[in-house]
Amino acid sequence: MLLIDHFAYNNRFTQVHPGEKALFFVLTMSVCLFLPSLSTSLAVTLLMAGVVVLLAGIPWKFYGKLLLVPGSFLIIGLVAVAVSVTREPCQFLWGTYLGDYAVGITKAGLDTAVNLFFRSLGAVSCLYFLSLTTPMTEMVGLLRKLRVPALVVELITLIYRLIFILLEMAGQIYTAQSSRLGYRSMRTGFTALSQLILSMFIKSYRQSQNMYDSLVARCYDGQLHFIEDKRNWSLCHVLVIVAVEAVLAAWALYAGGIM
Amino acid sequence: MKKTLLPLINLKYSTLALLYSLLVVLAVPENAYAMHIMEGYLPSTWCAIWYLLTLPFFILGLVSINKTVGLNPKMKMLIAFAGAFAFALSALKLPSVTGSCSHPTGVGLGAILFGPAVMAVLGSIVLLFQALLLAHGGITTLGANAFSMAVVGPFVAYGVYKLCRRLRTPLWLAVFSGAALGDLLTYLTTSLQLALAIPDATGGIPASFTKFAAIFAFTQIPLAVSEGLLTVLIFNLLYTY
Amino acid sequence: MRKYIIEARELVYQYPDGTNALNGLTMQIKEGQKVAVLGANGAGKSTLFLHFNGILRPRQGQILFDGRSMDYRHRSLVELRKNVAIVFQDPDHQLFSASVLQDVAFGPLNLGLDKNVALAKAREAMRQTEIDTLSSKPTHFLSYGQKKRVSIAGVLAMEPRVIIFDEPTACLDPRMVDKTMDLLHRLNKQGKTLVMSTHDVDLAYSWADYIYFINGGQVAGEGTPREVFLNRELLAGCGLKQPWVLEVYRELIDSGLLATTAPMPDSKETLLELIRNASPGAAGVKIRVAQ
Amino acid sequence: MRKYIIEARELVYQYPDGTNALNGLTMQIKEGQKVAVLGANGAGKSTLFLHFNGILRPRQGQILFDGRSMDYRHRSLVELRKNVAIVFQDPDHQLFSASVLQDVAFGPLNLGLDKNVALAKAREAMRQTEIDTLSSKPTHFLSYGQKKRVSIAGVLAMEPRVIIFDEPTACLDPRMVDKTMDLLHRLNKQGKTLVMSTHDVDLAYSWADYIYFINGGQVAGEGTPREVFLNRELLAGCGLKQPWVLEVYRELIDSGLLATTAPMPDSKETLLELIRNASPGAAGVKIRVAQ
Repeated sequence: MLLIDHFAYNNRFTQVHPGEKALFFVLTMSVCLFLPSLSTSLAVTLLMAGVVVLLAGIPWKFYGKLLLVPGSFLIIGLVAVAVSVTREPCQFLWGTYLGDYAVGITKAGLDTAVNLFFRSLGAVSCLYFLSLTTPMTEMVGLLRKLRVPALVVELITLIYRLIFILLEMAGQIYTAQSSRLGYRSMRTGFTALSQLILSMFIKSYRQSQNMYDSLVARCYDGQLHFIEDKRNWSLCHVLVIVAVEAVLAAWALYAGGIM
Repeated sequence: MKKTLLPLINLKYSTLALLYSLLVVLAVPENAYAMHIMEGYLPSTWCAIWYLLTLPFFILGLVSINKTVGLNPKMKMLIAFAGAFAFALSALKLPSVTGSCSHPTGVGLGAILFGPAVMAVLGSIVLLFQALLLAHGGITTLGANAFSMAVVGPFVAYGVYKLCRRLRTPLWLAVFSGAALGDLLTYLTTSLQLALAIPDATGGIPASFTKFAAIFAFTQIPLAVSEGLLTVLIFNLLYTY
Repeated sequence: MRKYIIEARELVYQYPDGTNALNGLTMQIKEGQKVAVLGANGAGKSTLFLHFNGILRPRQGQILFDGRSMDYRHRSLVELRKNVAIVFQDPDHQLFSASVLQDVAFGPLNLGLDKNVALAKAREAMRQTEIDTLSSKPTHFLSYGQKKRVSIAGVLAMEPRVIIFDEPTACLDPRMVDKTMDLLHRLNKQGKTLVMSTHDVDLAYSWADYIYFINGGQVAGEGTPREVFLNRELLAGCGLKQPWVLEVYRELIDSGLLATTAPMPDSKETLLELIRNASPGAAGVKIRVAQ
Repeated sequence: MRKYIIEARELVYQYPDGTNALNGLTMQIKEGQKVAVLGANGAGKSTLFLHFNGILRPRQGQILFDGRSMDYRHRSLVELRKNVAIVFQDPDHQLFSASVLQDVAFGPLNLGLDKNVALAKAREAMRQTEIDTLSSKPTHFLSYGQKKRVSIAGVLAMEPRVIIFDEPTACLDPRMVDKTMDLLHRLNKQGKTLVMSTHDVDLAYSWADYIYFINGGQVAGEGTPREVFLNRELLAGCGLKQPWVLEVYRELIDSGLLATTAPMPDSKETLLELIRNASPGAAGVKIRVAQ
């Protein structure tokens, strides 16, 4: 159902220590945010695309589609930032008048918008690297090591598992409804959808009760104890990561300077 | 030299951005207009500020959950289910027939059922999952998104609901107003966050806020209404059983 | 010869994560027949069924309904789903309305029928499945067996020509299994084509007119029950066993307790009758003849 | 005589909505036995099982473990749940973690064991259930059969003395049923007491040492498989059938193909052997003697 999740468990980095992946994510993201410039953003985007597609082995078609996911937000944002509305006369690269108001694109607005666009793309690439190569079960381990409160880690663990139970349930109900022509038209579709959500709500409530019983049957005392496979840091990996980040940071300083 | 080249480069990059936009429109027409600020959209300072502003509410929520669970241990499972439910709603690419697909957030329902503090925790976790599993929102912008969706939304929904109850309005109206206003305030907060981080080149923060709010209104006002209706439906059902 | 009502030609289907679910599967179902589809979990049965009413669309190959190839346009899909209905395995995920009547009427209402007509069809379906008394009950308070019957009624109310049952007897107690199989027999008598997947070789053996074995997304074997179940290699390859009726029959023949001319039994009842008729006297005669 | 490890005495339990689930049910389970509990859906089996490890508390009556009556204090509950474990029917209700290892180690960790000890126990349980290779896969990518095995491993890792299986073979394909039953045999060999509910009379007949029939929240009949399954009235009352092994055996005896002295078979294999040994020669001799 969730393909990002699928690839997180099926890529060439599954045996790499999650800490190393997190380190790479954090450092690259920092360069992207603290040393922002067009060329830095592009470099980060390309670096991450290379790592994810060539090294981790995620199909490039899927990665390409993924890059389009935040598209609608980006476009809206881009328009909002680039376009200015003003009463005062102003230097527009392109513009028109609507009554008293001038609507148009200023050079400053365009600069901001384009910078923003590529910074976002770079940052999103970092996020994708993390989510496509690091299974959630290992991220939970990381959170624990970062001293996130036990209750939060516990909720994350439970919610992550339950998400898939609910999605499967929703998928089955949706299929059953479609095969009885539930989404044939707007009108029937709305009825069917509200029924789906309602019945999912009731069923998930009941399932939460059942699951609680089954946990208690195994001596659950209100606290999850965690256990995980030991995995060793690889000095070689860390050195490569640090070297790559150093080059990246140097490039960022040279090309963009500190903002 | 850099200065003189910049407009040219920008032109090239603008074309790139435009090309990308075209691709988005062609390739993912059913793309949801999720109201999460995406990764990298806020500068680092604002990321930190919103994280810090969310933190006290998050801690308050943890304390509140601990208290609830202490009284009834079964509640932990139920709270987890509510979180998974909220996520599942946002992950379903549901009615391709109904045109634009809206994402009910479930924030209002959760706030009325569990209290707004609990939702600060639950909402933040759901946002984390949305960033990691659905590529909606981001890690650096998690603080900002949590503030609008998991703090402002629930507290407004809860406050409006309580106020309506005190004014002795019918239950359905209280639930509806709570859920719908919660959604509206969430989206206004998001617009404000964006405006603060990216002021308009000529009109500053107010102009920027007006622009963002106006653009998002197209998707967010219908969503607020449908969210209100759906919450009423679920609430009625809960009362029946 | 009866014509084919559903045909699947060289279906290939891949899940989004890249695993192949169907690998060039070809199947032909004659109108009015009772067809059983057997295979291990994950062999591709459910995926196949979802192709039969257009929920899934094959990557390659085609589905033919009533001789016409599916084109997956809105109108054809509505037509197909009206005529080919699926009763899913888990009734919990098939019922989604507040009351039983509402759930059963869901399909007919979606067909765009008048409310009264739809309700009448729903009531008739509930009569056939013997759940008339449950009409106003909320669906989530029903027992498992009741839910199963409601889910069948919801499909019957659409009056489809083909009904597909995904493991209709799973998790039911023996009495409910009998009732369900009775219902299936009655539906077939009314002229409906039935397709059923099951893990129960004994049930399939005595129920089906025709049997398909599915393995790895392909048809591993097909034929009438008596043909396919004699092929032990095929059975072992699909992780299935011989029906016990056949096993006992063969043992009886091999050990000479039954004459080699005794016809192959098609159910427990005929086997028991064979044994009854082969009473000592008869057996004695045969032995003497043989000696 | 072996002592009783679990006793239920006159249990009465009412659901919150007022329906009676158990009506004075009394049951005694001997240590090391394999006990099958049969009954229609809704007869009260699952409710009974939830009493066996203290999830539900009876309104009247009592549960005894190892001869001591349950007092439902925290310490006794932990003690009981450590020793009596349930494998629930739907593995999705039992698996709470996406990490298989985490889920299997859940029980031992709750018992307060050291992490390394818990890890060792989890690994041993995963070895026994043959899921060692799944350890790094998330729960939601597993097939139904694999989930089932993980849920069994999670219970084994606690090393309970009694394991209760709620319909362990439901929805599994024949190959997985065999594997599961093999595992159950091995566990019993290790000295564990096993209680299983099932709808499959054939399975119960050849597997169980002792059988309980439940009907309407009460014990409707009990005894060894050969005793209880001969009582046709009792079977009909509980909505159950005779195992086919018995039916065929009786028919063979009645028609004289088998000598009346032939021992009652306890499984398909022994029945087939009986038939094989009653080959024409032997039958011929018997017939002559009889005449």
